[in-house]
Amino acid sequence: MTVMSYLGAIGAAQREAMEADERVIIIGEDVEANVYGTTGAGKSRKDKGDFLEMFGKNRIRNTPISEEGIVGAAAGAAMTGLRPIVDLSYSSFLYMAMDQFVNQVAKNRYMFGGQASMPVVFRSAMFYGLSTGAHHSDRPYPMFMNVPGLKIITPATPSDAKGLLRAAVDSDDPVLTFEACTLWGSKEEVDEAEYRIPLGVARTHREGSDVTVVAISGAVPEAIKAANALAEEGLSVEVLDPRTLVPLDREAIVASVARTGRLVVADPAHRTCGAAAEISALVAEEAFGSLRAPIVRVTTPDTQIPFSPAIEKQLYPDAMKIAAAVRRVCDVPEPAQETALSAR
Amino acid sequence: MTVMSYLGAIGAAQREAMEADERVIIIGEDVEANVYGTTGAGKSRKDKGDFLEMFGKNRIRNTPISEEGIVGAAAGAAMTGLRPIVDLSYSSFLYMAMDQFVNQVAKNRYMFGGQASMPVVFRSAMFYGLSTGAHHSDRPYPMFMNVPGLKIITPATPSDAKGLLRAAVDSDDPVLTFEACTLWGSKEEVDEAEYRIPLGVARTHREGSDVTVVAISGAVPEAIKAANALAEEGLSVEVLDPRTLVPLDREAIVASVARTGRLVVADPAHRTCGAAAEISALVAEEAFGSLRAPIVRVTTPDTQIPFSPAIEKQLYPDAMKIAAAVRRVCDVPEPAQETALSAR
Amino acid sequence: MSTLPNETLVEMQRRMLRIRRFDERASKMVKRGQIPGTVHTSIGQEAQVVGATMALGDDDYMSGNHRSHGHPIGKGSPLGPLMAELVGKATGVCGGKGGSLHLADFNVGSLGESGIVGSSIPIATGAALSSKVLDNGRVALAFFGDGAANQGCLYESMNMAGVWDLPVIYLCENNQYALSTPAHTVTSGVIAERAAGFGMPGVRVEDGQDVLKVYEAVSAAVENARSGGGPTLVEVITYRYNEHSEGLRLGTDYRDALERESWVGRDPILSFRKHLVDSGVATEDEMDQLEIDVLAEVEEAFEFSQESPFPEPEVAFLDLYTDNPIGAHA
Amino acid sequence: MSTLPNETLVEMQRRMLRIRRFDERASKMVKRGQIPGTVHTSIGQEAQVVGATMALGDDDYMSGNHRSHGHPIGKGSPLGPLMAELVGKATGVCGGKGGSLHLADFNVGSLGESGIVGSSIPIATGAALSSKVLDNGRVALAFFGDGAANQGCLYESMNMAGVWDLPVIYLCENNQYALSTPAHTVTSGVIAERAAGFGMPGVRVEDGQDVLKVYEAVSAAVENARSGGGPTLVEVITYRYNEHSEGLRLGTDYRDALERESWVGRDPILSFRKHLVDSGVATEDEMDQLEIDVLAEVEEAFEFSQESPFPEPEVAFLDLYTDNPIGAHA
Ligand SMILES: Cc1ncc(C[n+]2csc(CCOP(=O)(O)OP(=O)(O)O)c2C)c(N)n1
Ligand SMILES: Cc1ncc(C[n+]2csc(CCOP(=O)(O)OP(=O)(O)O)c2C)c(N)n1
Ligand SMILES: [Mg+2]
Ligand SMILES: [Mg+2]
Repeated sequence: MTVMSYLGAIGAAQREAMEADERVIIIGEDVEANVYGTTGAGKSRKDKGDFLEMFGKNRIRNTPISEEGIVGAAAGAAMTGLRPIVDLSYSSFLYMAMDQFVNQVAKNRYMFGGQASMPVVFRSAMFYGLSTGAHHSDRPYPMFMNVPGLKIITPATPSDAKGLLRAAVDSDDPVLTFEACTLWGSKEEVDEAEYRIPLGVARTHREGSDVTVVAISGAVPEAIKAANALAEEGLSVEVLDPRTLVPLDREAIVASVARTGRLVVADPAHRTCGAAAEISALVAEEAFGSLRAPIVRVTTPDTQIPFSPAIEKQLYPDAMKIAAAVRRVCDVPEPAQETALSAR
Repeated sequence: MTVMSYLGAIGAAQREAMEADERVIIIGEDVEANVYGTTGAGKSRKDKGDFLEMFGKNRIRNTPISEEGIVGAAAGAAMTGLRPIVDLSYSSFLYMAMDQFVNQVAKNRYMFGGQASMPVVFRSAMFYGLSTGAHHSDRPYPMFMNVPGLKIITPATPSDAKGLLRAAVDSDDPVLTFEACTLWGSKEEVDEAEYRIPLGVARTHREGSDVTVVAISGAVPEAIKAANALAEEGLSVEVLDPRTLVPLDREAIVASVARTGRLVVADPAHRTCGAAAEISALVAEEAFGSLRAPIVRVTTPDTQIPFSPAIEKQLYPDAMKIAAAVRRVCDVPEPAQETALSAR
Repeated sequence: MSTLPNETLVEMQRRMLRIRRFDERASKMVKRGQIPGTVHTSIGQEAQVVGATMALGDDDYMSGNHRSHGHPIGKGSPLGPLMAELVGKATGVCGGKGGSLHLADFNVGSLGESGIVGSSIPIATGAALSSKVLDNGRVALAFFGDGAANQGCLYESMNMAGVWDLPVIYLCENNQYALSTPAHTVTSGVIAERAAGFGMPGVRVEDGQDVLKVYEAVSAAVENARSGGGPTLVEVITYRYNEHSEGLRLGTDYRDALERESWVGRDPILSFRKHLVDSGVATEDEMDQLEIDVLAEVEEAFEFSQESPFPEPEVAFLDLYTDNPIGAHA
Repeated sequence: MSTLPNETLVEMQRRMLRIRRFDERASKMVKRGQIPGTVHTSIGQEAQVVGATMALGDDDYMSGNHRSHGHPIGKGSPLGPLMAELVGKATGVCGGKGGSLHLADFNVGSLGESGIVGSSIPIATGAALSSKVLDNGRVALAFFGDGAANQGCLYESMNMAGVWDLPVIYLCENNQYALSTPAHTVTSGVIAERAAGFGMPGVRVEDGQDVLKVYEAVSAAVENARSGGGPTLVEVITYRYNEHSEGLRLGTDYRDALERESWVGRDPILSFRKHLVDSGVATEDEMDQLEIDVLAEVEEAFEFSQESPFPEPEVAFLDLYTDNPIGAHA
C-alpha cells in the first residue's frame, strides 16, 4: 500500500494497463506533454511526461483538436484489435463527439449482431466549482446513461479510481469514466499491486439505519461529511456510492432503502433526468413498500453554470444541503444553533 | 375547423409563422423538395413543395448535410435577427450537432448575461416501430431535458402540434420539437385560424380517479386505448399528456396524483434517466403523501433498437403494457380471458 | 490494366452483376412488402463499387453508408446472409439486428455500413490506425457520398490520417445527388480538390462507370497507403438509376429524365461485358452463363432469406454488452 | 496603405496597446488571485487581432475563442466592463456570468468568445446568414486558432458559406501551437490552402506581427464579402509570448527559448510605434502620451473591477430563458 492521489491512481492504472497489454494505447490532445498529469506515471504535471519515454510515440499519441474524429477513430481501432484509452480532458468536450458515442460506440456491437467488440475507455474530467464558466463546468453523465451500450463509471476515491479504471480497460465494452476535479486532491492508501473493482458493485462508505444517502462522484465526500455531522444530532445515515452508473447496482440500493426506509440522492449533475432521477424512480418502483418518507434529490439545479465565484458554489450539492435533505426526510428540525456544517 | 393530419398541422403552423413574420426562415436538408411533407403547406409529399414558391429561396433554404454547421448557423442567425425553423428530419441526426445544442444554443443567453436571445426552433421526427434500425429509431429527448436552457415539446395530436409549434416559433428561447412518426397518420378537427398553446401546460385527455397515467408523445394514444379498455374492467384511469417536457407542468402532474394516489408513466424513450424517471422522481418527492402504490414506468428498455420486425415492436410502451402496469399499481389481477387489448 | 489476369476481370463482372441483380431483387421485395422499411440500391454505381472493393485485399477493412448492399457484395460477402439480413432473419449477417442500412460482415473486412451520413468515416480511419500501430499491413477504405462530403468528420479524419500517415482511402461516391439535392447546389469547390489542403493526393475519376478506371485509381491509392505513403481522397463520378430509396415517391422532379437516360446509355455492366468480349477475355456464351449463374445465386439467396426463421424475441436483449444483457430492464 | 488617415493609424496602436496592457494586468491579477481560474493572453498577437478587428465596421459581427480579451478590445469594447467580467462582478460585460472565456459585447458586434475550441465558428456563419437574408450589408468574422482549424465544424461552415456566398471571414490565428502541441505535428497540409477546395480564396499573412499587413488582407476580404463576393479564409502567422494560459506550468518544454526571443525581437507594438514615428504620423512624445493614456485606462478598468459589487445569489437563476427562471428548481 502507498498513499496515492486521485490523479496518481489514474496514472497508475493506465501505466499498469499499458504494461500488461501492448494493444492498449493512449490518444488525446496534449497527452505527450502530460498536461493533465495522468500520462506521467501518476506523478504530478511538474514531472516529465514519462509515458512517452516508457511507451513511445506509437502508443502515446497526441491528436489534433478533433474530438469527433478522435472518438470515432478510437472506436474503429477498438473494433480492429487495439484497446485505446482516449483522454478527452474536460467532460464538456464530449458533446463534440456525440454522434460517434451514440451511433457508433454504443450501437455497433448490437447492430452488427455481436460481430464488433468495442474495448475502449473514454476518460474525462468534470470541472466544476472552480470558476471555469459555463463551457467548462459540465457534468454530463446522465445523457450518456440514457444511451444503451455504454458503461459509465464515476469513481469517488483514489482506490476506486485505480481499480475501476483498470477494470474498464479490461472490459470488452466501451466505458466512459467521469472524474470530478473536486476529487483530484484527495489521497488515500492504495494497493500498488494490480487489482480490479468489478463494474456494477456499489460501495457502502458508512452504514446507518435511519436513512440511505446515495451519493455520486464529487457528492460522495460531501455526503460522508454530512453523515458524520448528523451522527452528532443522533441520526444514523448510510452512505452508498454506486461507483458505476451503468451497470447500476440496483440490488444494493434497493436493499439499503429496504432497511432504512428513507432515501436522499446527492448528484452533482443537473436535476432534470439526472442520475438522481433514475435512482429515485428505481426505488419508488422497487422499494415503495419500505419507503417512509418522500425521496429527496439534492442536485445542481437546472441552470447553467455562472462564472462569478460569488454565485457559482451555491449551486452544487454540499454537506449542508445533503444534511438538510436528510433532516427533512427524517422529519427532524433544523438545528437552531450553528453546527459543524454551517460553520464551514 | 377542418380535419388535419399531424403532418398537415405542422405544415400549417409553419406556413402561418412564415406569413406572419418575415424573419422566420426554414432551413434544412431537402426542404425545398418537401421530402418530409411539412414544407408543402401541410399537404402530403405528393404535392408540390409550394413553400418554395410562396416564400422563395431566400427563406426556404436547402442545406448541405452538415448538421453541426446548420444548428450553429441557425443559432448565430437567431442571435442576429432571424427566427429560424430548422428541419433536422430524423431525431437521430441531432447528435451530430450536440456541441452546438449544448454549448451555444442552450448556454449563450445565460453566459452572456442576457445579451443574446435565441428564437429558434429545431424540428425532428422520431421514427420507431417501422424497422428503420438502430440508426434511425432514436427518441433522444431525455438527454436534452438534462440541458438547462432548452425548451422541449412533444405534441401528441394534430391540434397540439399546430398550437405548440406556433408558440414555439413565437418563443424567444430555443425550442426543440420531437414528432413521433407513429402519430403522423392521426387526424382530428383543427382550428384553421391562428392559435397558440402555451408551453408548460399539460392536457388531460381523460379524467379518472383510480390512477394517473402520464403519457408522452407516441405513448399518448396507447394510454388512451388502455384507459378505455380498463374502464370496462371497472378501473377509472386519468390520462395526462404533459405536451411540453421543458417547462414541465409539475403542478398538473402532482395535482392529478394527489387525487388518484397512483402513477404510471408511459414514455417511449429508453428507461434509464428518461422522462419517465424525472416524472416519477418529481412525484416521489412532491406527492409522496398521496401515493398508495409503487410508481411504475412503462418505457422502452435499455437496449438499442433491432431491425427485425419480429423483435422490434415488443420493445415500446403499448396499450397492453400500460394496462398491465395500471392493473399492477391498482392491485387488480390480469383478466383471465382475452380482452380487447390482448386481441389487437 | 491489361496486366490483370482474366479471372480477375471476369470476377469484376461477376461482382457487378451480383450487385445489380441483388439490388433489383431487393427493390422488388420492398415493393412487395417482403422487406420492411426501405433499401438504397447501388444500381448504376456498380463499377464504382467493384473497382474500389476489388482493389482491396481480403484482409483490408472497409466502412460504408446507407447505400449499403454493394459494398459487402463487392468485398466478397456471400449473398444469402445479406439477403436474410434485409428481411430481418436470424440467419442474416447481423442476425437480423442490423437490416439493410447496417450490413456488416467482419469475415470480409466489412466493418459496417452506417445509416448516419458521414458517421462511419472515422471508423475506417481508426481501423487504419490499428493497422499502423500493430504494423499489420492492412489498408482501410471509407465509402461515402457527395452529400457526406460536407460532414465535418471527413475533414477531421483526413487531417488525422494525413498527420499520422494512416493507410486509408477516402472514397467519395459522387452520384451527383444527395436525396433530392443536386451536389453542385450544396458543395462549394470540388471534392477531390479538398485533399490538397489536407496534405494528401486527391484523385477524381471522371468516368466512374468504367470499372477499370476506378480500379486503377484505387489500386494506386492502396499501394501508396500500404507502402507507408499515407491516405488518398478518391472522388468517383457516377450515377444512381433508381430513386434515392426504393418506394420513395418525391413530389418534385429534381432530376431530368433525359439525364438519367444518358447515364443508362453507358451502363457499366453492359459496357464492361462488351469490353471483355471484344478484348477476347471471355466469349458471349461465357458472359451469358455468368448472368445465369449470378441470377441463380441471387435466387438462392432469396430462397434462403425466405426459409430462414425470424430471431426469437429475447434476441432483442442480447449483444448490447459482451458480458451480460443489462439492457433487459424493461 | 499610406492612404489610411493618421487617426486610424494611431487608433491601431492604441488598441494594440490596450490589449497588451490589459492582458499584462490580467496576468498579474491571476497570479495574485484576483481573478479566479485562468486567462489566455493575446500578448504578442496584438497586430493580428487589431489588424482584423479594425478592418471591420462598427456594425459588423465577430465571434471568438478562449484567447478572448483582444477580440472585444480590438472591436472597441470599453475596458471597465471587460475587466469587471474577468473578476466576476455584476458590472461585467456579461454581468459576471461569462468570465474571461465567454466575453461578449453585443454593442460592438461581439457575439461571444467560446471556451469550446471551434464551437463559435458556425455562430459567425449564422450571423452572416442573417445579414444575407435581411440584406443589411453586415459582415461577420470568426476568430479561431491553428488548433481549432482541425475541428470539422470549420469545414461545414466554410462549405455552407461558400454555397450561399455568405459575407464571412474565417480568421485563423496561427500562433503555431495549440496548448503544448506544435501546429505542424497535428496539421496536415497548410491551413490557408484548405480554402481552395471549398471554393473560396485563402490568404496567408506570413508577417502577422505587422498590423498593416493583417489589416490589408482582412480589409480586402471584408470588401469582397460586403460586395457579395462571399467568404474568405485568412491565416495569420503570429506568436504568443506567454504560456497557453496564465499560471499553467507545464513540465515539458515544448517551445524553444530562442524561438520566443526571436519573436519578442520583432514586437508588433514596438515596430509599429517606430513605423508611426519614422513615417511622421506621430511624434515620440505623442507615442509616449498614448502609452500613458492607455495605462491609465487599464488602471481605471482595474479600479472599476475592484470597486464593483459581486452579483446577488439569485442572479445565478436568471437569464436562462427570456420569460421566467424555470432553471430555479433545486
Ligand atoms: C447525419 C445524417 N443526416 C441526414 C441523413 C438523411 N439522409 C440519408 S441519405 C441522405 C443523402 C445522402 O447523400 P450522399 O451522401 O450523396 O449519398 P447517396 O445517397 O447519394 O449515395 C440523407 C440526407 C442521414 N441519414 N444522416
Ligand atoms: C473542443 C475543445 N477541445 C479541447 C479544448 C482544450 N483546449 C483549450 S485551448 C486549446 C488549444 C487551442 O489551440 P488554438 O486553437 O491554436 O488556439 P490558441 O490557444 O493557440 O490561441 C485546447 C486544446 C477545448 N477548450 N475545447
Ligand atoms: Mg450522392
Ligand atoms: Mg494556436
